[in-house]
Amino acid sequence: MSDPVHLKTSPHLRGAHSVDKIMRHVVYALMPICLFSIVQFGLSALVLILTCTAVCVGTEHFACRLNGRPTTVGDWSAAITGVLLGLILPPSFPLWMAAVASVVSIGIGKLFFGGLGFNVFNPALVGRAFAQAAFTVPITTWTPAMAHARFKEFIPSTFTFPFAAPPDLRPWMERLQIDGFTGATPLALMKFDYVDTESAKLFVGTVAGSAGETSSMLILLCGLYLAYRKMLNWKIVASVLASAAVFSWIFWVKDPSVYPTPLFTLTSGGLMIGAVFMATDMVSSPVTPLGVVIYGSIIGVVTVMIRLFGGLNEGVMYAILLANAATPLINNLTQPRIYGAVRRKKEVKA
Amino acid sequence: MHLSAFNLSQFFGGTFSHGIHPAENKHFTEAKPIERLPFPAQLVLPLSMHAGKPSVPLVRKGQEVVRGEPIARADGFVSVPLHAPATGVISDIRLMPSARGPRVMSLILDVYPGDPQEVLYGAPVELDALSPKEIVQAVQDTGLVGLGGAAFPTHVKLTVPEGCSIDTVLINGCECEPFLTTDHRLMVEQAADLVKGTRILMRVLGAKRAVIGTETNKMDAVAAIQNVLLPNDTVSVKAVPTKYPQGAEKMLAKALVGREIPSGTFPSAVGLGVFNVATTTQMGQLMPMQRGVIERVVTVTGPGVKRPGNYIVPIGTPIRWLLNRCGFDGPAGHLIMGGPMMGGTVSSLDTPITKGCGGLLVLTEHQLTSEEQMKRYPCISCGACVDACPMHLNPCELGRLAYKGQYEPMAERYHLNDCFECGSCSYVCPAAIPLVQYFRIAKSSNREKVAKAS
Amino acid sequence: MNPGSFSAIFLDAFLINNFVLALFLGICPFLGVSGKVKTAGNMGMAVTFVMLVSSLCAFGLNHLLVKFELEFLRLICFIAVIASAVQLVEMAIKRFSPTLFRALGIFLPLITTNCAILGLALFQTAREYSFVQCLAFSLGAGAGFSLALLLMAGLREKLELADLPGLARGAALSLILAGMLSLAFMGFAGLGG
Amino acid sequence: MSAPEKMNLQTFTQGLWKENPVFVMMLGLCPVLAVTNTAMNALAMGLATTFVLICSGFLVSLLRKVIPKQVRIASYIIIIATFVTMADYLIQAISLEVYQALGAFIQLIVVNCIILGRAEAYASKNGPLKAVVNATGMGLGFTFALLCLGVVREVLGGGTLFGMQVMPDRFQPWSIFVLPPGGFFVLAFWLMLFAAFEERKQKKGVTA
Amino acid sequence: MSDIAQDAMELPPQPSPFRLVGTLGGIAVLSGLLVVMTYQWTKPAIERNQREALERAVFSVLPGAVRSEPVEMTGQTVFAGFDEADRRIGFALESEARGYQDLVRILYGFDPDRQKIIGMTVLQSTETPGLGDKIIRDPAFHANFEALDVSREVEVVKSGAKTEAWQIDGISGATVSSQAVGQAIRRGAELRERVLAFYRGDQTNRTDQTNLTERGGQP
Ligand SMILES: Cc1cc2nc3c(=O)[nH]c(=O)nc-3n(C[C@H](O)[C@H](O)[C@H](O)COP(=O)(O)O)c2cc1C
Ligand SMILES: Cc1cc2nc3c(=O)[nH]c(=O)nc-3n(C[C@H](O)[C@H](O)[C@H](O)COP(=O)(O)O)c2cc1C
Ligand SMILES: Cc1cc2nc3c(=O)[nH]c(=O)nc-3n(C[C@H](O)[C@H](O)[C@H](O)COP(=O)(O)O)c2cc1C
Ligand SMILES: Cc1cc2nc3c(=O)[nH]c(=O)nc-3n(C[C@H](O)[C@H](O)[C@H](O)CO)c2cc1C
Ligand code: SF4
Ligand code: SF4
Ligand code: SF4
Ligand code: SF4
Ligand code: FES
Repeated sequence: MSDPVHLKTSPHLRGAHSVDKIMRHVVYALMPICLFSIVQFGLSALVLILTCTAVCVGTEHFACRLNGRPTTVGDWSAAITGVLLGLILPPSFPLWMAAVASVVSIGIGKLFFGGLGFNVFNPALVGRAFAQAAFTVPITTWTPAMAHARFKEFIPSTFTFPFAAPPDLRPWMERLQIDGFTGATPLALMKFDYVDTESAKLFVGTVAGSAGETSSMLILLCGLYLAYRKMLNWKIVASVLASAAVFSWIFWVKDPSVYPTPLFTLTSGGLMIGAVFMATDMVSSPVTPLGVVIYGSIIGVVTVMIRLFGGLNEGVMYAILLANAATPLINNLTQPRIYGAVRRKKEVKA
Repeated sequence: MHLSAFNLSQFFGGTFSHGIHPAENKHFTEAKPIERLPFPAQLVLPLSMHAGKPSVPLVRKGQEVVRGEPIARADGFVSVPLHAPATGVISDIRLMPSARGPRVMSLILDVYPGDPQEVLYGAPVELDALSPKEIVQAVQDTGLVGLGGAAFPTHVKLTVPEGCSIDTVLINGCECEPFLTTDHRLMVEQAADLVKGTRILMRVLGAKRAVIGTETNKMDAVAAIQNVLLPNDTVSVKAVPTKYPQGAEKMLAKALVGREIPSGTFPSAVGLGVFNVATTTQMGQLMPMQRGVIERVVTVTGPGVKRPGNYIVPIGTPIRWLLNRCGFDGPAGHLIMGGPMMGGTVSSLDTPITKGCGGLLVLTEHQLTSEEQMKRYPCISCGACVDACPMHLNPCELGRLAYKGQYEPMAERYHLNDCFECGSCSYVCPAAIPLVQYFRIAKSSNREKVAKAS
Repeated sequence: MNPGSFSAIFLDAFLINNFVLALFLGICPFLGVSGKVKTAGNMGMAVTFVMLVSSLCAFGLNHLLVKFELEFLRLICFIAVIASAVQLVEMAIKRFSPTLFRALGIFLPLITTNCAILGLALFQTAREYSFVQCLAFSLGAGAGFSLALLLMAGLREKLELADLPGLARGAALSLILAGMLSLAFMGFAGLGG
Repeated sequence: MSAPEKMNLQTFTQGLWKENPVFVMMLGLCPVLAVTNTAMNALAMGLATTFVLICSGFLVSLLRKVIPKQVRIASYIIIIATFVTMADYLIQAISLEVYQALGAFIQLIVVNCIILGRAEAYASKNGPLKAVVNATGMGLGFTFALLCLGVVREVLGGGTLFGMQVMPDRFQPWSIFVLPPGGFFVLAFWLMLFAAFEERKQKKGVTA
Repeated sequence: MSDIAQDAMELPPQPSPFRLVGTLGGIAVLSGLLVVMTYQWTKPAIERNQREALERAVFSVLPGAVRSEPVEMTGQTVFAGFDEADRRIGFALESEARGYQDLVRILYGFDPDRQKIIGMTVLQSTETPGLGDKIIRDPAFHANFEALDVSREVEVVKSGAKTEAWQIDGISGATVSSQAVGQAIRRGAELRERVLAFYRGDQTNRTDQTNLTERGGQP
């Protein structure tokens, strides 16, 4: 019997989770959403998601190599960024622009700050926000869901030549005899024309929108799985959704003819995917129990504020980025009261 | 959540908030009655197996000692005497490896083989006749220290600081560490001695009541204790939810009586005295006869041993001998003295069992979640550690500061010194950041700085 | 919301056309004093305060200049009067509230003549704001500046503990952060329209 | 700064590169970011600032013996404000379009610390000729920095340069570059580029 | 600048205060002189520039106009435009509405005879370049204002959906900016009424064109 060799300090046990495992499961949870997106928008959605994922992972890999460090793609977080980015772009988005957004996501959004764990903003949203400011028209160009030729041909703008502007989609839609499609998402219809969309349709997701944002039901289910596996902070999701619902309810009660119902608010646009998958990015959200709720509420309220009163018809992305920016302050202000703290203060006073 | 007026903790199942639920793994030994092993040929008795000043030897090399005889005396108040755990001869006094690492001065006792090993020392005392001060002295003479692990001299804890009065004694039978079952078996098998010891503690401290606290995974212990309690007894037993680290005195105080021990103070600040089950049981056994601590129950467990069990062994038994008895023959395994959450690995199998050691845990190679095997990542701010820390600290921020070597702000702004190193944060961290290790380094660096400054 | 109303002007200067993030005014103090949250908070207070004082001074002064048809001396007068007014107020604060002075103290002289302050005076004159509108404008601009400064300081404090790549050290980091904040603030565009 | 007596090439080039007010000293950043969405605006702003730098440097240097120490800053500010007001009117007279594009930033030249800094650190200690030469260098350095931003922002953000189309017809402009965030990003980009450049130069210097 | 500013204000009177005040005063006088000189010298050029800019704007919204005259309508100035034969083509009216980023100020030509808008130009906007700023020069958008019926409420519709004379085809991707222009035109309805009233009154006792100038015009 020889002497033990492993000298280490306590604790000697570890919980079941590890970073790569959590990240991998998030990718799994995103797969049904990707699948639905492809069913709904066809080949263009498929290549869009693949491009974003490949470019994100590739950027991270080559940047690590360039710096002479071992590659960090094994932690799967770059893959999440890529898949999510693909899911929040319009299906018709030209691939070269998606690639630019991916490089910005990983390059400026993540690696610039030191990589995994140090980025202060949600990388996928950094990429999208950049794209939204750079390519404003393509990123607000929508195509109809369930177009009948979606598995036979790509949307013409998908393979736009790099650095060129995408072609006008109207002739294509006319050829496909997509009549009456105004190119508007339910949110835009609501905002500019006060046209409501059936909630059932919104819930299932057979509406126009970003590739993966449309089915709030599916997103919620995938989120529930992750929450059940304790891989996502359900408190963030709950506070985003609750605050958005309450805030929009206040206006809806005031004037139902102009303002949408809380249900519409929750199920339309990117709120659901934002709340479930993007607000919950651990790196850029607070850690304290109270901070998490404040963070979620900021997102919910700012989203509704932008949707109802802003120039844009969607505000989830900006709301999350703003809340990301406020995260360090929130963390600072909501340090937990430690066990045994208050009484001591009293004692000191007395 | 702190709301002492309502005592909200009572609503939430009567426990503290946060904490973790590691797999209990008590099945190896929890049903195994305490078993007495034969004496080893040689005992190693470190002079400092307790917190405080080392004892001073009363014997010379080559001197014969009788089981139960004092062989070292206390050196001052925060120190305890040492009694011979067996009849034999002091063959040497020299430096020996210790559980804490550095070699310490130890008495080597060669046990006489075939000796009946009767305890001849000690005389019955009428405890009721003694003044509290005399009882404290009597406790010191038994050499009792906290058997829950800290090995802090028990008589010091019985000396209530000026201005405090103790109304409640809490007996800590949580044994929240996975694997260990020492206290559990003691409560089941020696409930009478436990309650006797409890009453002695109450009398010394002038407490009006006592609560024996255990976890819901030890309901047989609750039944056993209830059996020996009187109707309307001032001693009661209560099972609180099973959760780590329920056994930490701060958490227990919160769970049992809803009191928070203020940061930087002892339980006496809120009228409590907290003692471990093993300490209290020995108190009940030793005090009436004025004997000394010469043996203790040790759980030897884990998948790495063939015959896990709860063994009563003389203090000073070398681990190598004990492990041999229990069927540990493997290659170098992962040997932990104490529980998996707070215990330390031992550097040498010649380390002896000391008063504070309640368990030996042997994990096998493949269970070894060592840092080399578990890939380490940067902190991803998941907040799992924040939700786990029973002291409601912010291990995430502490860890990030420690990573950059900013030790002072850790203490100044993030309450580093309130961390009692329970390991809950490291346990849950998906990035496998050695948080507790960081915190130990930070604390000692800060201590050094303070020492240098003064 | 009526574009000229108090709340519209406040909101505009606070979020939509944030002085730092959208109009690029006061970049130097923004980059210089955003290292620590605490300092940033005090700086924000000081700037808001100075903005209020100089906005009101500029409002009064402009009336006089218009009355005597001396508009071509506007710039020279503005800068002189604002600097002196802040100096006077600083002395008054030092006298009457040493605590407040300690909080704002060192920042006051630093910001008296930065471009956010003068810009505020020039913009409100160009837009012909009334007294109440000036009030809303200066408070909104101050609040917006403080918000941007606090967010920036929080981020920079957090990033002090990060493994920044060599390229990202120094001013480039602050500028990228500012760019990101500016990008996020674009979400407020058209708010209340 | 102890003023070197002899005037040499450095008097002029100092501000262009080694002590470039924007890239090295990080001064006067507001106009750098605010008015560089087109190269034309950048050029106009740069020239206006250069004009004020030269004129105020000249006058301050002339009067350096007359102005008592105690009132020098007040005097400098008045002098600078004077030239800024003049520049303001001159630009209005030359082109209303440029004037409108630059907005209040012309008048904000008053608080640009490059100018006061130069007046205080150089012009008040040197003869008029040297002051003018140095101010010209600084002004051109500033203009150069503005153009660096303006060119990138206009070409990428609009596909044009000085209003003329330089990119192919089908080029998709990246509008972010003419928007506020783009200003920050492009400046950060230039700073990183120069930092990398300096680093490489230093490395070479070490090995050589 | 901190100590700099402080120095400037505290002025410890070591040299004779007269000298300090004198120097400052001297510099102030010099500065005043320089400014006034520049002001006087550039004034004609600036005024000409402004007038030209205004005229360019007025002419651009009143196709065919070669001369314009300001007309004071209670509280607001409008411009009447005349063609080569000195016939009045219409009036140029200003209006504004909130756009995507900030206020959008427009000037449009109004033909009271036909109750139509005959031209539009954006005076001021900070809409997004490449997107919202298409309202400034997108020819397709401007085609909307060659003959826009304002006898009833103007409506902005999706790009390509215009069917009626009172509708404006929006710019795709810049709905907000397009709406702002529509809104500004709707807001001008009241002013148009007044112009109309003025115009009718003007026509009834119209003798010659100068009448107009005498009534409301300013030199
Ligand atoms: C100087 C000193 C005085 C102490 N006094 C008391 C006391 O009055 N009451 C008490 O319960 N424990 C007292 N302790 C012991 C601690 O409260 C605690 O039981 C010991 O540090 C181990 O605790 P742990 O096993 O929870 O870590 C004292 C410890 C020291 C170092
Ligand atoms: C994290 C942590 C867990 C602990 N768990 C237990 C426990 O389960 N049982 C126990 O008796 N003491 C436990 N302790 C020690 C107690 O805090 C306390 O020191 C002890 O109950 C005092 O009794 P003693 O002096 O008789 O050992 C724990 C301490 C810590 C810091
Ligand atoms: C960076 C950015 C700039 C924008 N600028 C404008 C703008 O100048 N004018 C405008 O109407 N909408 C602007 N938008 C708003 C969007 O294009 C918005 O989706 C659009 O107004 C909706 O119109 P649509 O329904 O025709 O797509 C901008 C959006 C972003 C992200
Ligand atoms: C629940 C969860 C949500 C995530 N959401 C995002 C996200 O919205 N965007 C993103 O880039 N990465 C996301 N990630 C991946 C990872 O956290 C991210 O790449 C880090 O921010 C990179 O440092 C997510 C990871 C988890 C576990
Ligand atoms: S010694 Fe370990 S197992 Fe025993 S009570 Fe303390 S922490 Fe729990
Ligand atoms: S080891 Fe310290 S910081 Fe970590 S959970 Fe335990 S008490 Fe909290
Ligand atoms: S558990 Fe680990 S990864 Fe998560 S916040 Fe804490 S230290 Fe960071
Ligand atoms: S004077 Fe102050 S605000 Fe202006 S550039 Fe210098 S440091 Fe910045
Ligand atoms: S603050 Fe320095 S130029 Fe604006």
